[in-house]
Amino acid sequence: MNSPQYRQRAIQLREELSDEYFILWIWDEALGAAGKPGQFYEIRALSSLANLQTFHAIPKLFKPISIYDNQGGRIGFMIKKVGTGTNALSRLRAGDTLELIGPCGTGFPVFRGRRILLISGGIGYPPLWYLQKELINHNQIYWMHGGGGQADVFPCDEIWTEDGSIGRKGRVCDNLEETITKHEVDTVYSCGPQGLLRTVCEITNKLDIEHYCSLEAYMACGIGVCHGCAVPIGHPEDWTFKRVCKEGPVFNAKEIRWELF
Amino acid sequence: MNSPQYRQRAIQLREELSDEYFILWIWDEALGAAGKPGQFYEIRALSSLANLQTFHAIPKLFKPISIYDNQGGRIGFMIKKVGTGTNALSRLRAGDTLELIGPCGTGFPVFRGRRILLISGGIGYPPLWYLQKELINHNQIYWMHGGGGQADVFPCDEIWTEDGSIGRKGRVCDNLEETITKHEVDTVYSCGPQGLLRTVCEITNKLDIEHYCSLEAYMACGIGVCHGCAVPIGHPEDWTFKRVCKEGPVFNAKEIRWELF
Amino acid sequence: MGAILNDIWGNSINAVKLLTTRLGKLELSTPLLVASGTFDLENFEFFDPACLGAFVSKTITREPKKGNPPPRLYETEAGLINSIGLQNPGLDKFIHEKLPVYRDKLSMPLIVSFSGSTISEFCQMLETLEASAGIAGYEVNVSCPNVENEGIAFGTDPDIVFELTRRLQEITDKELCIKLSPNVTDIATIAAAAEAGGASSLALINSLWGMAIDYRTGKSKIKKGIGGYTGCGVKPVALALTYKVAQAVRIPILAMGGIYNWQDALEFIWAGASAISLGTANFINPLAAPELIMGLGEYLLSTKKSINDLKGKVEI
Amino acid sequence: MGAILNDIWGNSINAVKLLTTRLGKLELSTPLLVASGTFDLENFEFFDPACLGAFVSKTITREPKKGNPPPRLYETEAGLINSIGLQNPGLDKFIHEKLPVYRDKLSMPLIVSFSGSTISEFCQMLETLEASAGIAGYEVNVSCPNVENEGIAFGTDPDIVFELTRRLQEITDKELCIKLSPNVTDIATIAAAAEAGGASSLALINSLWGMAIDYRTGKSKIKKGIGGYTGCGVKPVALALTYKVAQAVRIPILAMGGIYNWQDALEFIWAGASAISLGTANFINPLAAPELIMGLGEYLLSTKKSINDLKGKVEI
Ligand SMILES: Cc1cc2nc3c(=O)[nH]c(=O)nc-3n(C[C@H](O)[C@H](O)[C@H](O)COP(=O)(O)OP(=O)(O)OC[C@H]3O[C@@H](n4cnc5c(N)ncnc54)[C@H](O)[C@@H]3O)c2cc1C
Ligand SMILES: Cc1cc2nc3c(=O)[nH]c(=O)nc-3n(C[C@H](O)[C@H](O)[C@H](O)COP(=O)(O)OP(=O)(O)OC[C@H]3O[C@@H](n4cnc5c(N)ncnc54)[C@H](O)[C@@H]3O)c2cc1C
Ligand SMILES: Cc1cc2nc3c(=O)[nH]c(=O)nc-3n(C[C@H](O)[C@H](O)[C@H](O)COP(=O)(O)O)c2cc1C
Ligand SMILES: Cc1cc2nc3c(=O)[nH]c(=O)nc-3n(C[C@H](O)[C@H](O)[C@H](O)COP(=O)(O)O)c2cc1C
Ligand code: FES
Ligand code: FES
Repeated sequence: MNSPQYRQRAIQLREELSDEYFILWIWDEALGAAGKPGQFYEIRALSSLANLQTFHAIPKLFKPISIYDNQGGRIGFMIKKVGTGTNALSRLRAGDTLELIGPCGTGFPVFRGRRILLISGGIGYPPLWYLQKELINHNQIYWMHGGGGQADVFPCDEIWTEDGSIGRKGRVCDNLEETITKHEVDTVYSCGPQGLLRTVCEITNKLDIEHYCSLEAYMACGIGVCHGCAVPIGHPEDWTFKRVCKEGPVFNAKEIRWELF
Repeated sequence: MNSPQYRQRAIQLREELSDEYFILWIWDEALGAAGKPGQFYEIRALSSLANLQTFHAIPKLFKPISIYDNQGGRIGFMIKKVGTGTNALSRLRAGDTLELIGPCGTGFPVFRGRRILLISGGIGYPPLWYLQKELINHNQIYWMHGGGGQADVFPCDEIWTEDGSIGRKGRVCDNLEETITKHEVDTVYSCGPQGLLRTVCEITNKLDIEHYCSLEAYMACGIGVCHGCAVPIGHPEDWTFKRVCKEGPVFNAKEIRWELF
Repeated sequence: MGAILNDIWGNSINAVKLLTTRLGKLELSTPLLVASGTFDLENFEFFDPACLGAFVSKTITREPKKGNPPPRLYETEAGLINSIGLQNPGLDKFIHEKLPVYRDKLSMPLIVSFSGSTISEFCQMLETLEASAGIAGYEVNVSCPNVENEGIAFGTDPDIVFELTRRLQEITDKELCIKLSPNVTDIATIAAAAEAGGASSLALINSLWGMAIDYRTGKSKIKKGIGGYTGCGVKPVALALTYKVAQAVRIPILAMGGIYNWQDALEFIWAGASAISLGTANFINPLAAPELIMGLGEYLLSTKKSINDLKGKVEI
Repeated sequence: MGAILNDIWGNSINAVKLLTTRLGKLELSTPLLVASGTFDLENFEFFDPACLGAFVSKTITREPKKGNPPPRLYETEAGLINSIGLQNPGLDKFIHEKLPVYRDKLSMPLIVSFSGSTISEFCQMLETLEASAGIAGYEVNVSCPNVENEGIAFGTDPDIVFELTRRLQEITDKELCIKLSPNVTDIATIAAAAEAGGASSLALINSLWGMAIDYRTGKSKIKKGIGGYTGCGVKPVALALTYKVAQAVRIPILAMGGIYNWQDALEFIWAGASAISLGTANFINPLAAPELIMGLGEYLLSTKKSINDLKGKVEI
């Protein structure tokens, strides 16, 4: 299974995390064997073009959602309601049908014997959960996660909230340089909102530390054909637009041309 | 209440007639006092423009539906599922909200002491039901109704079906000339599909009999502002497009310029 | 302003001020108008007229026009196709029968939409209208075919639009708004021609070409074949053209095309519109106008911005 | 034809015959193609390629093109706005890296879409492509700005379209399809110019202009401001233009613009299309192609009509 597949799968379980966050679990052994940390699926609440004729409801695009967990085929998607597509997903219950295209993208490189820092913001958490399970037995890991408030944070080593309602008050990258030094970090993995990632990249580039950064982009196809999800990647004098859905979503922090966003 | 009003009303009762036909009952004394036989409402299953933002479902036009019954405010709409709008209406249950604009149009003229023929086809039945209740004590009435098959016919004096499954086999206008003569009819009211109405008009015009014919048209506003529902009305050399929703839906058969449809 | 707004905003004078806008020579109490041909006095049964900054009447022509044969309407997945064919009673009947009623009933400025098939016909019509009281301005519908110019619609040729506008502005001192068609290669040049000719504002867009066919029978849903496409599905096009025109001219823009709610209205204001019109939305939601103006007012109040503060400030 | 159709129609040879159509010099096994830029080999993971009568590749230019800055996409109520900016690896890389793969993997005719900014650049590109094996025809994308002509897009000027087509048809004997832009005043004249120049078919429509703005922040949803609008909401426009062009030319039309299902496809065939393409629908429904071809095949079987029997037979 090299290229993304299209599947319709029943939702086995729906887990409620808060008003805004929930997890959908499906079961598919073949997809489970194919997926790697950092990859994602384009998913959607089952929509039929037949609806166009009967209900005049126009089906919409799939939405990219990371693999949050993968237990040999028990695949989980942790989702935050933010707009139309994720709200439609949030109306799904166990037994309802999910449409999936994936696994998409390349995922994180996986190492052994490193001192690793995971840093995530908001909905950047899910892919790092799957990643840390892959890394945990072979590396030293420190995971920092930040969010707006209490609802946006999840289990990890160090929690930050902007409103200070739980954990440390501020942005998760506020003390980053010190943390990296203190923990003698040699490898950083990050995922989250653009502003956060940009700051993390600046710091790791300055400290010249290996950093794999998972980017977001608005997507149409999710499989590399439309070039809609492009981000500028490469050296300052020799960059091109790479596809988040195909060459990404994970890029080497040194190559992300933030100045061109 | 001279002009059509906009209301949202709860559905009091939903009556099932068959797979395709159903009746929705609402309660509104003021609207009840305003409505006359032959008038109609533009109705719709409650849709919110807010849906555009939350569900990306685009609200659609209201649909013209005749007043089928009006018992001093207990207003009934008898509806056949044919497409998007009527299917949306068919999903409504008691307690759901109906949006209404009306009463629209001018309705049938009401007489006393006449020998009246009512002739309806398919979904032309509902306005004549309300009309005959108004006429019944002061006129002699003979009502012929036709439809495709058993599901399309309703109580009246003479039933026709095209498949012969009940009543006489054929089109309800097949014997019309004889019936008019036999019953010494002086006034005809009709409502139904265009083909039927056209034939009935030809016959009554030939026999020079008073005939009020209720026409259908695709509508946008229902209140006379868009000129979308126009039909050619007048004398052969001096006709104009009149609005089914305002000057109609009832027109004098002699004035309907079928040759221009 | 009207009770409707005060109800919501607790007699707040601020919201009222924030909503005022200028369309050329007219100071409007709200930026909300109604699109020609989609609204008339009947609609005021549904809501408080104070919502509207001005009223635009259905396009009239010099002679009465029968209009197109039915069916004239078809609703698509995301909009409406119409083929009314400018049915109207003609200039005389308008002046003697409709205008007095408007004078009587309207509590806001009346903008009369009219159209002709030669420049001199446009001019004659305007002279006649100028002689009547109760008109605050004109919307010039240039989408009619031009009989002097091989039947090509007026609105597609910048030179004709310039000449027409120049001649019309000599006749009137009132608001002169030219309504542009979207079915052109380069709307910005046409807009600039209208401005150069002396238009005091521009309205856009009129309907796009549209068609629908019954897939079972092959019959056109509209008797004349091609009709005018409006509503939700045209919004991205209308917004793009509004932005293009806003970049090309300095006179105010009255924008329309698929505006259904206050969020849509804001998009057009950001893109450069001084005022916006509801067209197809009036059919889809009888309360579209009051809901729009309440939503917009609340937004302006909460952000403490006026229409003027937002107008054209889109960030590209 | 493919197993997919036989499964449904019980090896019916009839459906297969009914679906064949001719696009200029190409005999196609089905009337279904894919719109340039919306489909690639990856999509064949989702369904049997036998659905497609031909394959149209993403537009290439002579030099590599970086494309536009992000964000490049935004989904509206009824369609999609894109601003890819013709990102492509350039002619050389296409010929040496992509074309061999297409030759290897494609089981249907390959139509190569290309674009240039001067007539001679178009001609050079075609000469280079002609030297390569595995190409059945060309789709000429004339929506790029013309550097010789004040940056006005090629596709908006009938004289340039005529001259370009005339020059190109001298170079190739293969299928030569000119892809027209909808953003013009008079598409029929441009279509006729392409026909007169020697095009063997026409493709339409390319995307409409479209824009979307975040109503809260005033930020354009697309980095470049105006993008290309496609999908469901453009269907009425695409259908109207297909009908107009079908009235103006005799060469076959490859129609697209908001086609999502077999009912939509039939509308375009009634209007005059010999073949149709799925564009945005490929994103909305990965199975849009097989579902369309099955629905269409079943319809044709049940009515015992072929594409040819229906083509252009719309009743107005
Ligand atoms: C590779 C990848 C993995 C992702 N993994 C997850 C995940 O595991 N869980 C999860 O909840 N979300 C994830 N996301 C984000 C998720 O795809 C978006 O939240 C979703 O597409 C929003 O769609 P919507 O229709 O609900 O919102 P919309 O109505 O499209 O938008 C709502 C708001 O979000 C903004 N927005 C929309 N899409 C994006 C985007 N892709 N990036 C940034 N802002 C956006 C809009 O501008 C708007 O302000 C991931 C995104 C990518 C690209
Ligand atoms: C004054 C008036 C009174 C009416 N009274 C009743 C009534 O009491 N009960 C009732 O069930 N129906 C009545 N109708 C008909 C009803 O309005 C239509 O069936 C309805 O508008 C169809 O809408 P739809 O969205 O369900 O179907 P659509 O999806 O719009 O169309 C389904 C099919 O019906 C055809 N169609 C749609 N609208 C019309 C129309 N107005 N006339 C003819 N063909 C049409 C279409 O071409 C299509 O083939 C009345 C119509 C008018 C004008
Ligand atoms: C039924 C109907 C009738 C119209 N009549 C006119 C008209 O007479 N004059 C005119 O300039 N525009 C007319 N229009 C165009 C509208 O004024 C407006 O430009 C167009 O509908 C776009 O706005 P919308 O998408 O909000 O409807 C009409 C539109 C519709 C739907
Ligand atoms: C993401 C995207 C990329 C496109 N790229 C091209 C292209 O490279 N060349 C071209 O001629 N058309 C391109 N188009 C236009 C399509 O080929 C097609 O003409 C248009 O999308 C209308 O069809 P639709 O509504 O079915 O999508 C592109 C469209 C989209 C949505
Ligand atoms: S979303 Fe289409 S290439 Fe990435
Ligand atoms: S439906 Fe608008 S005038 Fe009759």
